[in-house]
Amino acid sequence: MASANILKQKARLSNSNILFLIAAVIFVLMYLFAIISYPASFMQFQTFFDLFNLNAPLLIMTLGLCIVMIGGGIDISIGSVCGLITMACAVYLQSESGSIGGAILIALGIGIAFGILQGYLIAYLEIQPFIITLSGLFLAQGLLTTLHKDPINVTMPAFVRLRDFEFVITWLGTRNRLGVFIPCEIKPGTVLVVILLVILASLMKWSRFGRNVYAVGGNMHSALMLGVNVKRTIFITYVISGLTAGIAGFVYIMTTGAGNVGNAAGAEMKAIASAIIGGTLLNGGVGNLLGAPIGTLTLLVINELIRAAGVQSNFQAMVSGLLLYFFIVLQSIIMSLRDRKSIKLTLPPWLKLSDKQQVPSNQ
Amino acid sequence: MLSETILEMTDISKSFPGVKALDGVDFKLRKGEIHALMGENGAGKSTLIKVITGVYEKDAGLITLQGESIHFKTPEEAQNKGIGTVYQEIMLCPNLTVAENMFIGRSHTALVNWKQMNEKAAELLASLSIPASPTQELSSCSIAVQQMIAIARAVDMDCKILILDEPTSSLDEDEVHKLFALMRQLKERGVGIIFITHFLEQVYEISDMITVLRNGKLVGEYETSALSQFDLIAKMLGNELEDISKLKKHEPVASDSTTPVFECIGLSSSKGVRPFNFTIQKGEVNGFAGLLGSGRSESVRAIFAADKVTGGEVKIHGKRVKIKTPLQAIQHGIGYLPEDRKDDGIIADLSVRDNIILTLQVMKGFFKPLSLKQAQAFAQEYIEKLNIKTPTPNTPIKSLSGGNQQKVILARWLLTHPEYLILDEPTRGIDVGTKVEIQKLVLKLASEGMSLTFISSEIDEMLRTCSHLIVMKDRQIVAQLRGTELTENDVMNVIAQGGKNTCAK
Amino acid sequence: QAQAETGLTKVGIVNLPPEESGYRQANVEDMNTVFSKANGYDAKQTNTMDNSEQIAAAKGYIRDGVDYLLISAANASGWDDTLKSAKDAGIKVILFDRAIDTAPANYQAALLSDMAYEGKKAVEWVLGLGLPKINLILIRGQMGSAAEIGRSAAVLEAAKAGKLNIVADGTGGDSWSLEEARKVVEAAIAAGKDFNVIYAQNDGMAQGAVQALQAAGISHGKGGKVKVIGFDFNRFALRNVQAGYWDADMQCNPRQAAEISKWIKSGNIPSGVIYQEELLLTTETITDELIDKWGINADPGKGVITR
Amino acid sequence: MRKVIKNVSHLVLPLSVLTLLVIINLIKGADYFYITMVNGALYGNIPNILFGASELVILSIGMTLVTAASRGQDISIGETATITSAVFVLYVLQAQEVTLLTIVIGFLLSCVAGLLLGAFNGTLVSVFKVQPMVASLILFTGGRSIAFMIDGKLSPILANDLSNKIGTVIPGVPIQTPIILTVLFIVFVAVVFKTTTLRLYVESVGINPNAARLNGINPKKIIFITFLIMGFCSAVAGFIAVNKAGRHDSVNLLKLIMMDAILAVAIGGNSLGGGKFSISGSVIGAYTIEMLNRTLLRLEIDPAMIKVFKAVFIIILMVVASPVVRLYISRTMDKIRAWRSAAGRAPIPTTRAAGKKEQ
Ligand SMILES: Nc1ncnc2c1ncn2[C@@H]1O[C@H](COP(=O)(O)OP(=O)(O)OP(=O)(O)O)[C@@H](O)[C@H]1O
Ligand SMILES: Nc1ncnc2c1ncn2[C@@H]1O[C@H](COP(=O)(O)OP(=O)(O)OP(=O)(O)O)[C@@H](O)[C@H]1O
Ligand SMILES: [Mg+2]
Ligand SMILES: [Mg+2]
Repeated sequence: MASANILKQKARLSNSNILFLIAAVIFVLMYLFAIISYPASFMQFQTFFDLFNLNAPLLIMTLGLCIVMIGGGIDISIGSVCGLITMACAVYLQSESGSIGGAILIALGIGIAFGILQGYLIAYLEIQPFIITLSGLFLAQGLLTTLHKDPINVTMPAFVRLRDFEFVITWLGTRNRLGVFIPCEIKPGTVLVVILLVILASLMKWSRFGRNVYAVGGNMHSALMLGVNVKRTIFITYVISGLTAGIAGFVYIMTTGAGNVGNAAGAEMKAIASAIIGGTLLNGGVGNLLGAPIGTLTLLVINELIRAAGVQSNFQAMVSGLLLYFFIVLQSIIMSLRDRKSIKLTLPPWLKLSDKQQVPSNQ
Repeated sequence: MLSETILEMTDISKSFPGVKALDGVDFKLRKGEIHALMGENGAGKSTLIKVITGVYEKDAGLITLQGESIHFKTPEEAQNKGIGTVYQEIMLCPNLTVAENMFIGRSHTALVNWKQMNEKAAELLASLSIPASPTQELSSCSIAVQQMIAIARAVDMDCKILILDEPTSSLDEDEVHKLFALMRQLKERGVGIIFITHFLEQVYEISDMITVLRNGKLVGEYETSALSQFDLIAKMLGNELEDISKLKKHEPVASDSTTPVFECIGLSSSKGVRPFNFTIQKGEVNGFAGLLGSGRSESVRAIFAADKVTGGEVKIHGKRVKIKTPLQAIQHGIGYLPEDRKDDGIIADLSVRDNIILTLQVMKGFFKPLSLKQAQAFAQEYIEKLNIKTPTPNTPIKSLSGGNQQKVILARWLLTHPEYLILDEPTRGIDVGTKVEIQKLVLKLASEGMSLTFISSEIDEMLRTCSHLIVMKDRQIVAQLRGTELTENDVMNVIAQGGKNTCAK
Repeated sequence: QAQAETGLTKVGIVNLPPEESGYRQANVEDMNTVFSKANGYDAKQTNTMDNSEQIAAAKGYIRDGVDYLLISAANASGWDDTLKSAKDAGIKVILFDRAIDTAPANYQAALLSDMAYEGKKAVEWVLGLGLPKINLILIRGQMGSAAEIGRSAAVLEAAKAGKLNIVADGTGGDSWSLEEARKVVEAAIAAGKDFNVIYAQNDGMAQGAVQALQAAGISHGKGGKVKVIGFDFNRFALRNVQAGYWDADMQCNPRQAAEISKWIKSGNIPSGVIYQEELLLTTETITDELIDKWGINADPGKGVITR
Repeated sequence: MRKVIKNVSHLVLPLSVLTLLVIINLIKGADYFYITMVNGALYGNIPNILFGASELVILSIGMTLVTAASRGQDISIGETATITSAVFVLYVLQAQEVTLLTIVIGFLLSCVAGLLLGAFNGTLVSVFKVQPMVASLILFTGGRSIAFMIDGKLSPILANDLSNKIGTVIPGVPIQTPIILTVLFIVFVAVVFKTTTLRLYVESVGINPNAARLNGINPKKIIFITFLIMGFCSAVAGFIAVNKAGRHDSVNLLKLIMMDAILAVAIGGNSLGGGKFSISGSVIGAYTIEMLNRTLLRLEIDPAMIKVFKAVFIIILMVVASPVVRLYISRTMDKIRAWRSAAGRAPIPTTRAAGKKEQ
């Protein structure tokens, strides 16, 4: 009788949602700033679509990585696995027996194989993920050079057609330097990004597995006690991340049409940065898949800003670091203001990913 | 009278490095029975539970569930077989919502139906009148609420066996009664319940059978009605306990007119306590009384600057001082034993020794490390003084039983010899014997001139030790009661009336 | 068009970042100094190692409507689409330093370093040393990089033909690391390998190899037991050659900007691929003028050797 | 004996990994430990390993502390070292005559630079609560171009006699200078740990910052300090590296070394999630990595495949040393013993396997 009325309910946003919200708002502000400062470049829709068209592999990898990170792990092998896959596909497609279906199978197969191997070692043998996925990174890079080290341009006609395929939006576009109208183009990879985003975000939100990942990332020991199959959950997160690396690998070669040692090199660092900027914590348990692409886009817009501003070569890296710095500090200041309750942030219910409708507690 | 056995454990043994936590223990649970598991801190109760549910693998022995031999490898398997458990350290996921915490690991459908889950959770919360919303993140709930949620979760399971390891340690009387009503219902349904607690009254109120463990060995199984409280204690401790009623309060050494050791005026903190005034004299023991969530902990946290202090001034021996961080509080001779042992108290992976000397070390300073020998000596001294059960001072504190961890934290503060020591629920999860020891210790320290604040969810404990009770309601001090002859009724009355008058007896 | 407004020629340069190598530092600097406002250019340069970022930058320049697009590609492939839209917009594309694997019609001209040529020239020198038997330690750069492929090919070919013998085959890793190169040679020494030539695919790794020889007390350079060749024409390397501490260095010329600028200014842009002439200098052929003219990076001064 | 075993129990992982590597090397050839004198200095595999690993050892010490306190890793250490050594070179090269004093002042200046950079990362992590990997991502991105600017866009050469001695040997001293410097550094660190409460503070903060704060430790300050130490370690590593190379190379100096440093910390048996740490473990881990790299060369693996072998080696080593496999082995041993004693042989005392799931 006594305690029920003591406390009013605080409708507080969960960390996952707040971080996502911050990332989204800052991104939008940054894009607006970019449009105002460099309208020539940013007013064009193609600029926006190209962010996706050209970076679909990175976006896809980030999604898988995000899931691993929410589960409290890390996967730094993804970039190299993606690179390995482009080479494997290229070698296969250029061979006598090459076919697109086969290449897709190879891509997914390699990705999943890496996922299974790493997932098993991390989940069931309890070895630290950093060590294992760093070995995975070495393994993929080594296999790549062992397999083939010169660049291969795939010339198989069917594949070239696939590579050049794009959805054209005829009513949207811009005029180029000579005044010719260029319609907007969307690559299949972009469509795939959207599809995967929807699937994986739903998976994390509405599947038992997804919730288990959050539980394991939040507190592995508690999750175990609550009856979550911790090992299997961790295992699956790595398999998913392997799978997305596989898909990313295929999308990569579908975009560039070539196998090359340098493909997707260093993508893991970018993916980690994207995930974190998008509001996923490295410690696990907090994150939002919708934030992942926002993180990536933020990094990419920073690049485009630097280009459009014509920053001098030697300062580009510094400026990019500086912009990153502002972004990060801003994010952190907003977080701490919110902890001090000096500002209130709420998210429209349809955007909330981890706590859905407010069911009033009937007291 | 005795019905069919559902769980039988024979000759269970389990060792950890340096301790034999269980040594040939037998245990039997019958259908529709509430079976209390009793024993001192470190007797092996929690270990026995964890052996059943597959958290630990037993070294030897046999467990049968309804005649079928079982060997769980993970808690998940135990749960699937109809064993619901609330562990001593609340085991929930802080980053999930309340509803999720109640249902995670239980459903076997691939998809989560949020709407249905939230509704079910809301129902369950309402039926137990737990003041939490299903969609709230768990980390924003107080420990008591978390504990209730853990219980709700276990109770809701369609289980054959329910295991409750000290579920009542942070609940107030009301909640305890609700819980008991629920346990009785389940009992009717034929669920076997294992119940661990250090509150003897609760044992006598609810249980049918008692099994007593001592030092990892089985002492015996008794029918509750046939075992007197005195005998039970004797069985648990292996010797007889002094009469608690002999405890006598000491009046403050100095009279009220002298400057108080500690005084605060209009103190408030970021956690939302209303500005409050408060003084304590040399050698005085006072206490904060109030219901769950009334802001007792928050007030003392504000005194210690454990939360961000947002206003008010503090005087020590009449001199204004600035206390903005716990370090400053410590340097001004204030000590604080937090209520949340796991999150605020222990440094889990560090040894018992390091946990004991931690604060002393901080006071000594960065460039004056204690030598290993000194540290060892201090640790040894307090391990003996407080009778802490640990294989060695070098053992990580996390492998101690809950009660013994609490004693380590207490030792940590005693070692710093504070002028003013705040104890927030120091007796939580502590066995009867030690509880008395702690109360005696409090009085002894006071008689030596230390000022103490003693908070306990058991009012009689406070009545026995405190000569000044500060009653809180809705995060506000509503009354200050003084006098050596306070009774529980006085306090309850004040709380019920909302404390319009400040009376002194 | 753009030229009309400002009087400056608008140029977009897509290049690798200076962080990539000493060669690239010089290359980027060269581009910056030649394509400056003072020389009548309105140039922007984007430096990134990532293929998709490079393509994004190129597309950005196309949208900006530059007059010339200069590209040194991180990856040889994946550019077709971009090059076509440049062509559609009437932008002249000139490739520099690195080739792109595409139809020659897709770009105007290419001024390239020929890594295979460098390798061939260096191996010729090795074969021409007149050693009774060539036991060579091959220290490669980043596996699969254009330079590594080109510079290794000639050695591997010669080994296959039985003209020389590779006793140890190692790599300086992804960072062309001095330390790693040193380890390769140390391992060969520890294994008791008999070798008389070190073929290190850049100057830094050659330096690491020489450090290993020094520590093991093995003589090298002019009159020494082991002949050492490096690549890139860092001035410190050339000084080492001059002092007879090393034996030879093969050029990889990062200065394409002046030539390209000449083309643009004259309005007479050749079409197709043009390779830059590159030098190999030995203790005999090296001179102060050549060091001054062709060397890159800091000059330690005459007679100063690095260890 | 028992006591010794107890004291090294946290080193089981790194030591067993190291032992495995030694065994592999000895199988390949018994001459592995041979040491000779060349030009008055010791020469052989062991001195080479000690020499080669100097920077990594120093960096992994700093990394251990950062990891322990902040529960994350600093990925900008290579870049920090590059900047600090650029400062060092800048100072030394402007001097008319390079004396010991010049070197010392240069070194001190580079330490100041290291501390500043450490403070930069540390502020982000402690005050702004940015995760260490992201905080250090900033310097990781921009660091090398800063160094490049300090270098005046050239790769300056450090061709003085003193630098030479620091990078190689001092005549008359039979041990290479970087090895001596590393040992001195380790001793210095040991003294710091002996005379301060750093370990207790860092571990407390890493395990439970809340509790640490309530006991008077300022977690922010401690995390900040670990980043300062990291900056100092980077400066020392950069100093050794640049003197070894004799040339400042803002492009490649200690590039990607953070991967190895983190790996060293992990192989050293430390959790990358922070908390209790073992410096000695990390140091052994660092030497292990150096040894692994050299073992691969000793086995004469095709350079195209060298990373494959490196990966396979690490995986095998980690699997063999993983807690699960160790537990399994000790269980099996127990069973064999039980079976043997049941078969009537002399009873052998059993070692009991510890509870497996309790962390
Ligand atoms: N994971 C562990 N590692 C090592 N020792 C342990 C571990 N868990 C428990 N112990 C030891 O086993 C003994 C029994 O502990 P247990 O937690 O079962 O006691 P308990 O009866 O539940 O006590 P309390 O009433 O204080 O909770 C104690 O001595 C404890 O130190
Ligand atoms: N029933 C509750 N539901 C939700 N939040 C609660 C509840 N009780 C307490 N809290 C919150 O948790 C904190 C607990 O307050 P505090 O710990 O000071 O109370 P207390 O009187 O010490 O009670 P307790 O017995 O829980 O220690 C406060 O921030 C309060 O808002
Ligand atoms: Mg217990
Ligand atoms: Mg409380």
